Amino acid sequence: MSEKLHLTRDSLLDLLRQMLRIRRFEEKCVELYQAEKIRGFLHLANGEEAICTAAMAALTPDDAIVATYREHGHALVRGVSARAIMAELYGKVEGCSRGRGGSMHLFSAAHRFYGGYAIVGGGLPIAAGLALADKMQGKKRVTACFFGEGAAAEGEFHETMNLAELWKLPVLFICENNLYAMGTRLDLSESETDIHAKAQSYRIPSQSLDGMDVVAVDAAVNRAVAAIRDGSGPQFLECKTYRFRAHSMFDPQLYRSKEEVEEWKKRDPIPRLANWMREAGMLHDSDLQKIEADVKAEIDDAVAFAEAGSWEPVADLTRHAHAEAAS
Amino acid sequence: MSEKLHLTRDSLLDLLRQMLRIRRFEEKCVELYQAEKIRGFLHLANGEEAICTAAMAALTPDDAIVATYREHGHALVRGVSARAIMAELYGKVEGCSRGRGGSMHLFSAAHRFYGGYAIVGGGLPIAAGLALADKMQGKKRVTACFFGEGAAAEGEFHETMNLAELWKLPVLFICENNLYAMGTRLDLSESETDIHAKAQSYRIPSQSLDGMDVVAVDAAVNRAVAAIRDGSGPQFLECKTYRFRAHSMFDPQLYRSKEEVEEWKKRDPIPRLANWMREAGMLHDSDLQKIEADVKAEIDDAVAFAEAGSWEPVADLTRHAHAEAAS
Amino acid sequence: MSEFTYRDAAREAIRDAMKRDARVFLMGEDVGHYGGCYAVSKGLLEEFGPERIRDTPLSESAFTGMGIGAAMNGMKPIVEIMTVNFSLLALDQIINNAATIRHMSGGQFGVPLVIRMATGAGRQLAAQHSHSLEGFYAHIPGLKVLTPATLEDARGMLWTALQDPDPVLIFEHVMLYNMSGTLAADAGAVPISKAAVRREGKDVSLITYGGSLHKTLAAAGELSKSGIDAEVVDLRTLRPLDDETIMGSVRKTRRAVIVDEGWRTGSISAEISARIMEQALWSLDAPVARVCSAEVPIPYPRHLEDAALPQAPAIIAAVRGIMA
Amino acid sequence: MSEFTYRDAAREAIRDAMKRDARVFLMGEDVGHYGGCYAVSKGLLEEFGPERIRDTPLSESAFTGMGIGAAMNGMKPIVEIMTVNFSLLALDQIINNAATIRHMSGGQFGVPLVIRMATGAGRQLAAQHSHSLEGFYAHIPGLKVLTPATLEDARGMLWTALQDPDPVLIFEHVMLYNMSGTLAADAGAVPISKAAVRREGKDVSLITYGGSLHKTLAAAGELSKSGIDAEVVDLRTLRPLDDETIMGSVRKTRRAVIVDEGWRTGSISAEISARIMEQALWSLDAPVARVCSAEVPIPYPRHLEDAALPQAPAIIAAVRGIMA
Ligand SMILES: Cc1ncc(C[n+]2csc(CCOP(=O)(O)OP(=O)(O)O)c2C)c(N)n1
Ligand SMILES: Cc1ncc(C[n+]2csc(CCOP(=O)(O)OP(=O)(O)O)c2C)c(N)n1
Ligand SMILES: [Mg+2]
Ligand SMILES: [Mg+2]
Repeated sequence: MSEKLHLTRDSLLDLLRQMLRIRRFEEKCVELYQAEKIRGFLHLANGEEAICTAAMAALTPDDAIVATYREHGHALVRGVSARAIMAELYGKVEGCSRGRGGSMHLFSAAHRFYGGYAIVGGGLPIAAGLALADKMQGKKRVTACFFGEGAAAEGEFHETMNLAELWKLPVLFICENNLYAMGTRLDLSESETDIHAKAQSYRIPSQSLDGMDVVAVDAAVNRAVAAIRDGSGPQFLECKTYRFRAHSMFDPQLYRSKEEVEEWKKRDPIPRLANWMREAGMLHDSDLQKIEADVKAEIDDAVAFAEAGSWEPVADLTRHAHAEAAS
Repeated sequence: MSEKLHLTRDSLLDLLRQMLRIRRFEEKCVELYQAEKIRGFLHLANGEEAICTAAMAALTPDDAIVATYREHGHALVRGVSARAIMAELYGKVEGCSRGRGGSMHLFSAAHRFYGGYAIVGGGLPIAAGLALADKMQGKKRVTACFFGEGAAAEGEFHETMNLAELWKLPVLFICENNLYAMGTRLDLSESETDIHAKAQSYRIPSQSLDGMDVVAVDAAVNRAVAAIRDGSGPQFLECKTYRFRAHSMFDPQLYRSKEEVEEWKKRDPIPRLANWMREAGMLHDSDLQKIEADVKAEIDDAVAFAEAGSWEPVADLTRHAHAEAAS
Repeated sequence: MSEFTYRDAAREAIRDAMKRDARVFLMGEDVGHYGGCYAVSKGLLEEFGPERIRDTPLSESAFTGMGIGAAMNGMKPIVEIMTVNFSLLALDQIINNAATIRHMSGGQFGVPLVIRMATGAGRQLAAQHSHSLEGFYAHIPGLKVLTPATLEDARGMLWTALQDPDPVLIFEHVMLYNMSGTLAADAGAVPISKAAVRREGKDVSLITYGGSLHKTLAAAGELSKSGIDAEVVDLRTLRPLDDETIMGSVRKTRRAVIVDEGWRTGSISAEISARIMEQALWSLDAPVARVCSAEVPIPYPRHLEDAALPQAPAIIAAVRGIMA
Repeated sequence: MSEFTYRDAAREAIRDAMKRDARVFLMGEDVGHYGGCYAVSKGLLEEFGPERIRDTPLSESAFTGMGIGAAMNGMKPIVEIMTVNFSLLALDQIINNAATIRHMSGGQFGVPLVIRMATGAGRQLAAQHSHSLEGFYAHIPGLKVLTPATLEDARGMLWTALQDPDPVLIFEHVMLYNMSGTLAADAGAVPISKAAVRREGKDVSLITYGGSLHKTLAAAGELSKSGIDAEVVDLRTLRPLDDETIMGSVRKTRRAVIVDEGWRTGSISAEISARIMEQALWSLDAPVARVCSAEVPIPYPRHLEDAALPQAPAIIAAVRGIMA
């Protein structure tokens, strides 16, 4: 593992805990989807947990987050409660978007979590706009914008990269490059498959790294965030990762081989960190058991909370299309 | 002047003649606009004539052209008659688009002139599509796509560059970089102002050249077209040029200085070629007088033709929204 | 006769067209290796190869524009935009180019392009994945807009669309893909110029299309139990509208309810109501009523999504409202 | 009172807003150094500087989306999209984001964004530069759509729009920019919730908005010469529509003609006709008529463009048609 330097055992344990929270939370989501408690599209990030986990650790509550439809982990690590997220997946009023958004649209004003966006590439201009507002208001905040490599093909990616650098906006672009956009492999969709080089073509400082190495991501994000706070403009991180599960619950995965998936599973960021900590004598089975137990308790509690949640009355159907008269 | 090699005196004379046709034609357009014979938007290319002139010389009748709203010269040199173009500017049925399109929308099926497009960037995907069809049909044709540097900011530029290279399409992208998009100077709109580098970021073979040097453009286009015909995929040429006149007839030109314009006028491609030919003993005043006389005659004839042209009956208003039942 | 789903019918239509005309090809996101986001094109990559079943990057504007260019140059592209929601990214190409090129060129260039896309709500996909914008597309001169609601039309409209010299949009409602039924072995091209009376009736005309057809037929069935004999008109084509069939039905029943999954304000249902006003006002015994989607982005929870969309009970209530 | 053009009024509205609220800024193509494609923002760069008068690249989708983000984070952006024709490139951001974020977030995040754009035909700009799509925008829940047709509204609607917690679109008709008149020295914010009766009349209601208002008033003047006393209703706001004023006028005059520069099929005129059908059918003495644009991309030649758009003679003919 690279550049562990500034990380203490506690912070490493926390990274491990957070990744496990996401993993277990999403495993529970699969059950609940099969039980038809969760509906619509459900996109899981098994295998990709290191990226949002490390990123959130480097950001402050003052910073802003923009994510995609594959954002359970981002919201969870950002601090949105498992209860509020699970209730949202159930479509209950107690959900973080009052049940209106569902899995693809998690929002939380309290956490400056500006949402999960389900139009690929659609969140990028919004992130740049959030950053523009911070800059115009003289705030030293960073907006972190997460997106998949598939978004790099969209015109909005191009337009946003140019404007972010042209106006030196405090945005951290984090590309979660899991090699596939639904069933389309990167080399079938990009003439230049080096995503981080694309960002450089707009003069944005850019780096490609192993997204399965939470410590490496942590170091890179900390460096990038520091540079952005210094006012030097946007930064771009391409995190190479892999989606262990299907794109969504409807995906037969005809486009990749079981072998390929198994190969990548060997690089699973969670055991990878755990083993490394063990070898370094920083993790004992008891620690892991404790974490797993805490996580299980948290998730069971979240499910109970969601189950007990309430359905918004049909009479309120047209609410939130517009602001409600301040009362 | 660079690489004149394959150019004979006759071909050089023809380049000169073509550039003068465009220049004089557009000067006449200004008069006619002031006389309210031509209406709507009128975009002139004074100063930029070398690019389309050299490009058309390298293309065969089998190749296809896609241009912008600043395309009088492109159509003229491509072979669309001055009569048909002038009649179009008048809005007469005898116009190359039956008067329906006007200055921004010149079309000519007979010349595979696929049109002037007035949504910036909008012609790029169409050019790639024309090329895709040629490739799928095994035709060794080239589609030449002209656009301004302002189009490089549009998402459609990005999407088209990627797809053209990804699918190795036979397109020649010719960027007429005149430094301004309406009143916006390149460095106020692009974080990376080197346009030809943008094309390279998609792995498209790309070159930047002096668009005021018709001989240089001729050489570059010939090289690029040959490469495309060999099946190696798209090529990109950035031709640095300058618009001597206003963006359109409504432009007060607040955004640039008279001095800057005067500086660029010293590089006017027409006297530049003429003087160089004179020095090389390839051009005599009598030649120039002859060309000017021929051009004037052609334009006067075109105006007379347009004047004598007919207005499409109002009863035909809704024609051409859809194909007409083959009769 | 064999058992088919709407999805199968749409796939058969593509296969058949690809086999009959070498100029036809399919281009869109995940139409190949993934098998199509709604599995319509499953197996076609294996059958026809990557030259004719083209997976594209996430570049809706460019590949739609490329479809336009290819159509102008001898090919017959079928562009698949996964869903109408994403077609907003390609709208410039569809409206400013596909719909205008023939006109701008004075009739010289045509765009024989077919664009297929999924439309509609009902799968709890929430606010960004549940639009029904086919009615908006029907506002654009130069376009034709088809909304197959039956297996026959899913199977037969594509070929007819491909023969059209101008751009044709085909909207496949997401809730219809799994609808199954039988399809004649020789099922093939169908005309697209006429609406269809799917149920004869004399008391009221229920005018609808696409995913709402089946809810409307269900409502008509319910109404018959209480002695109300409803006629159900399936518009099939939203542009151009078949005024003759619409007015014929309304003049007969003297009452009409329009069922449209579009948001009520400015939906195609408004145009139909306005045309009835203009062409058949004096035949009416009651105001034309509309059952449309609520004026709110589609919410995720099932109960709210159901409430946001036209449903049989609301259709029945609307009919009773104007029968009174 | 001082002599003003509609353009001046629109500029004054921006200047005033910039001065009163430091959160307000203007962003769009050529709003700065060029002075605005229709000269609306001329001089503002010099007055407010490049931080608040932001020239953007040709990136409609990104700068519109950035306006959304900035609005969600404490600013009050005015995004200028040169013309509605180019707004198609930003439609994904406007419809899928601006209009849905409040709803998708369960009311947590608002988008107090104002988007200004020029709309309409009449300057011989042909098929790609002459759309009137404000009626389509009026179809989208979550948006408000304003169409100032007078100096007072050009001057006063912007401030009101900026106070709105949700996205507001302002459509300025290209043929109005040079319209001149007087404006009270203290002219300021105006309400946007009500339509305005611009001319009182008892025989027929002429319902219109934007660039068509003045043609309609001219027609009303002509009609009065032949003893037909027409009332002219300026909708002012297309979403939400002011049913009360519309129905009030129609119930009084018992006849209505809607004048709308949108293409006839699926234009906002259809929605108004449908609402009259639903809310005032029994008050009608004649079918509601519509005068809209012909179903064709706008042609370049003056005579064909004129023929494609609503004009006073057609309005007069439509009125006579239903007075008979
Ligand atoms: C504009 C748009 N086009 C298509 C889709 C359908 N779609 C949803 S996710 C997806 C793949 C996106 O891939 P990527 O950006 O790599 O993110 P990942 O899913 O791999 O995390 C597609 C095509 C969409 N949501 N938005
Ligand atoms: C999508 C779009 N946005 C804005 C405009 C208005 N407009 C017309 S030309 C132009 C400048 C284009 O500059 P460039 O591409 O460099 O071409 P040039 O005019 O310099 O030849 C603009 C902004 C347009 N026509 N299309
Ligand atoms: Mg991916
Ligand atoms: Mg330029």
